[in-house]
Amino acid sequence: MTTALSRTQIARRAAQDIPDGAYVNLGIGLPTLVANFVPKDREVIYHSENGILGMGPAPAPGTEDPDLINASKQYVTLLPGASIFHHTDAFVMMRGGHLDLALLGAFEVSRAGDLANWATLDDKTPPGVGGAMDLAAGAKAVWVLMDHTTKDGRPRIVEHCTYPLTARGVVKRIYTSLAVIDVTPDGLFVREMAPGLSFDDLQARTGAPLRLANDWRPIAID
Amino acid sequence: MTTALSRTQIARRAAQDIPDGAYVNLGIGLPTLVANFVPKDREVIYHSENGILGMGPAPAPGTEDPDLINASKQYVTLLPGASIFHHTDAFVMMRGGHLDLALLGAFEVSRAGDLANWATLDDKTPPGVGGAMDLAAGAKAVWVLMDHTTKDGRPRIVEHCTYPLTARGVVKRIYTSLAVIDVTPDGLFVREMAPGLSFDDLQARTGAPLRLANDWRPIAID
Amino acid sequence: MLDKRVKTLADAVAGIKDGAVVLIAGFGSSGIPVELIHALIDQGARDLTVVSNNAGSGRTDLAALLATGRVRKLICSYPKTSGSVVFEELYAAGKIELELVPQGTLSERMRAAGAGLGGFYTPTGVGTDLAKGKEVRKINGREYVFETPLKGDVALIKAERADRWGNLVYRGAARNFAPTMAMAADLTIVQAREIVELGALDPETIVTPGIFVDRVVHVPNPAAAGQP
Amino acid sequence: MLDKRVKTLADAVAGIKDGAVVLIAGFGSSGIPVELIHALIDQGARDLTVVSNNAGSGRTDLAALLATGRVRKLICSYPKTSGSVVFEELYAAGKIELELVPQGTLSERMRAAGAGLGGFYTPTGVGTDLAKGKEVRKINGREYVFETPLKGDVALIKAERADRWGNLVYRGAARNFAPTMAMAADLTIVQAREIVELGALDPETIVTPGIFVDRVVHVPNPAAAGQP
Repeated sequence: MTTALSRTQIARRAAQDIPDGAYVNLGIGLPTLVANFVPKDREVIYHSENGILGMGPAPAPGTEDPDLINASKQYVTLLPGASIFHHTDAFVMMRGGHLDLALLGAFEVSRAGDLANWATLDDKTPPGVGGAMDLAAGAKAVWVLMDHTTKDGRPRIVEHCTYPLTARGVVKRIYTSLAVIDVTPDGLFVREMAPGLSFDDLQARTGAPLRLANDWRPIAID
Repeated sequence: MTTALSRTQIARRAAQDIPDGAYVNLGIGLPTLVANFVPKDREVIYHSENGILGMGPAPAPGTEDPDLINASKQYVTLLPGASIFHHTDAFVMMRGGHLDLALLGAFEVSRAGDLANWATLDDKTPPGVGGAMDLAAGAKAVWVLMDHTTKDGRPRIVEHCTYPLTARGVVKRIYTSLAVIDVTPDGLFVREMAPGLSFDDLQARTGAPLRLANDWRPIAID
Repeated sequence: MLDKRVKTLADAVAGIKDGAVVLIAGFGSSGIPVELIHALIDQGARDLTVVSNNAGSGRTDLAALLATGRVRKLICSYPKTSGSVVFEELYAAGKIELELVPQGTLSERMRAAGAGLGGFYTPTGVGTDLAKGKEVRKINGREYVFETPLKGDVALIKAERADRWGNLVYRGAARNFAPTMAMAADLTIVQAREIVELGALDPETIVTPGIFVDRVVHVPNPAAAGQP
Repeated sequence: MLDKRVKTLADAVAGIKDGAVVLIAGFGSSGIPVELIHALIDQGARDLTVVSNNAGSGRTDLAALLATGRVRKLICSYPKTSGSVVFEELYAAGKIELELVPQGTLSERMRAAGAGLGGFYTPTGVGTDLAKGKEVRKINGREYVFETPLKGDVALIKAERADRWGNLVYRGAARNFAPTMAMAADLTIVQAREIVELGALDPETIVTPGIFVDRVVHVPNPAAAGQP
C-alpha cells in the first residue's frame, strides 16, 4: 500500500537537502513551507524579490510591519545580517546566478527540465508572471515541489509541457508526492520513491520515461 | 587693441551662465576653475564621476580625506545635502541625461558641435579616456571652455575635428579666450567678443564660418 | 536655491498631461504612494499608461485610479494579487490594455531608461509566450531576448524621509521599485513622511540622490494601500 | 553556519589561477585593496587580465603587480594618472596589452555580467575610435554601440566594515567600483578595516549585500595606495 506524501511532507523532504549557508528563494505556495523544516543547525539565507535578503520567520501577532513582506505579500522578519535593497538589485541577484537555489511550485515539468509554473490555460482571468521567469532563468539550481499528478490523476511530469513555459531546461530536481527525481542530460533519474510504491506504479503516473537510480531508496518520512 | 581673456577670465565668464540649482560636472583642467566664480547666491550641485553629488570647496590644509576626491584626484569636501553612490550609478547620472551641464576642456570643437577632448595624436603615451565620452554623450548640455587657438595660432574651432572624436554634435556653447559662441543647427553664432576684437579678426582665427548674433556684445570682464 | 518642496498634493501633481506614462512605485501594499495617486485622480489627467508591479487591490489608490477609466494601459508583472477586483473587472470587460512583463525585466527596462541605454539582452523569458515577436540573440552560446527601455513621463514615489534637494531614504522593503522609477521618469514626484533639514541625511546612506527627484510633498501620515 | 571570514591574506587569495580575470576596485588611490594586491603578488598567479579604472601610480599595489610582469592585459579607462610610471614603461616597451574602455561603459559592462545580461546598447563612444569594429544600432532615432558583459574570475575589494555573511559598507567615495565588481566576479575577496558582529550593520544601509561576497579578511590598518 503506497502512502503518497502530503504537501507538508514534500516540503519537509526538500528541506533536508538545502545546504548550510545557501542563498535560497522560495516560490509562492508549497515551497514557502520549506523554511519551517530546514534543520536548525543550518544557516540558510532567504531572498525575496522585493528586496530582502536574510528573512526570518513570520512575526509574532501584533508585531507585523507592513513594509516587511515577502513575494507572497506575507509579513516577515529580518534576521541579524539581513539586508534591504531595491527591486533592480533584487533581480540582479536572481537573474545573475547569485542564488544557489530556487524552490518553485509547478504545473508541469518536462523530461528536459522545462518548467511551466506561471500561466494556466484559462483565458478569463488576467495572466500574471511576477518574478517566476527571472528566477527560473537565473538561479544556479531550480528545484520543483509539486504533487506528482493533477487532482484528476494526469501526470505533471511530462514529455513536453502543455502549459505555457516559464523557462526551458532549468529544473534540476523534482520533489513530488511520490518521488524525488533528478533531471539530467541522460534523462529523469528516480532517487527516492514513496514507501510501498513500485517503479512501474510510478512510471504509470508519469508522462515521461523514468530511470531508477542504482542507489535509489524509499523516501524517509518522519 | 584686443585683450584676450586669461584662463581665469574664461572660467569667470562661463560661471556667470550657470543657473541656480543646476547639476553640473566640471571637467579636468580649466573647467574646474569655474566653481570659484559662480555667484554666491546660486546653489550649484557639483557631480563627480567617482560617486559624489554635492561637492564643496577644497578642504582646509590638514583636513584632507583620501576618500573624498574628485575626478582629477583632488581633495574635496561635501556640502550639506551631498550624497555618495557607486560608480555605476554615477554614470547612470552622466549617461542618462540627469546632469544639466557638463563644462569640458577641448582640443577642438567642430561647426556641428563635434567634440575632441580625449586623445592627442601622440602614439608614444598610452591613451586615456576616463569618463569623457560618457559625459559628452549624456549631459543635457555640453559647454566647452578653451583657448580660441593653439599655442602656435591654429584654430581650435574647426570645420571637422582632426583630433580623435569624443562625441558627435554634443557641444552647445563655447567659451574661448576671444568669444562666446553658440553652436546651433544654423551654424556658429557669436554672442560675445573680447573687447576690441573685430568680427573679421575673430573669423580669421577660427576654422569654421561664424555668424555674428544681432544682439552680440563685448564680453564683460571684471 | 535648490528647493524641490511643494506645498500641496495638488502642486505636486500639477501639469501631468493626458496620455502620460506614469510609473507608480510599490509592491503589494508596501511603498504605494497612496496620497499622490489620489491627487492624480483629482488632477484629472486621462488616457494614461500606468507602470506598476501590481494592479492595486481593494478600491483605493491604484484600484481607484483604474476605476476612473482614465488608464488606457497597464504595464505590469503581476496584476492578480488577491483583491485586484477593479482591474479584473476592467480586464474581463476589455476596458483596459495589459502589457505583461516579467518583474525583473520590468525593473531593468526602467533602469535602462534612467541609465540612458538603448536596450539590453536578458535570458529571462527566452522560449516563452512573453518573448513572442521579440528579437532573440545567441551570445556566448546562450539565448537572450532583446528588451527596450521603459521611460516614464512621471513617477510617483513614497519615501520615508526627504530633504529640500530631493535626497531620499525609504522604510524597509517599501523601497522596492522607487529608486529605479525615480531615475526613469522625466518628472519624479515624491511624497515623504518626513522632511528634514539639508544635511540631516547621512551622505553615505542616501538611497535616491536628489538629482533623480523633481518635487517633494510632505505627507506625514500616509494611508495604507489597498483599502476596501 | 555561513562564515566568509578567512584568517590570513594568503587564505584570502588562495586558489587564484593563472590566466584569471581579476577586477581590482578603486579610483585613483581611493578604495584600492592594497594588501590584497600584494597578497596576490605573493600568491604568484600569472598571465592575468586586470580590470581597473587606473593603472596604478608609484611603485606599490597595482603598479607593483604590473611590475611583476604577470599581467598580460589591462582593461582600463584611464591608465595615465600622474605617477603611472610602471604602466607607461611596460606599455612603451610593448610588454602589456591595453583595452581602453570608457569609464561608464567599463562599469556598466561589469554590472551586466553581475546582472546576468547578455549585453547592452550605450550611446557612449558612438562615432569614436573606441567604437571601431563594434555593432552600432539605431534605436528610436539615436545611435548606440553594443557592449558585452565583462565578468571577473576574481574581484579584489576594500571595504570599511564587514560581517561574517559578507555584508559590506564603504568609506566615502572609496565605494566607487567596489559594489559593481563584487557582483561581477565568481570569487569576490574583501579586505575590511573592521569586522563587526552579524546584525551590527543596519540592513537598510548595507551597500553590498553578502550574497556578492565570498571571502572577507581583516586588514585593520590598510596602507595608502600609490606609494613610491
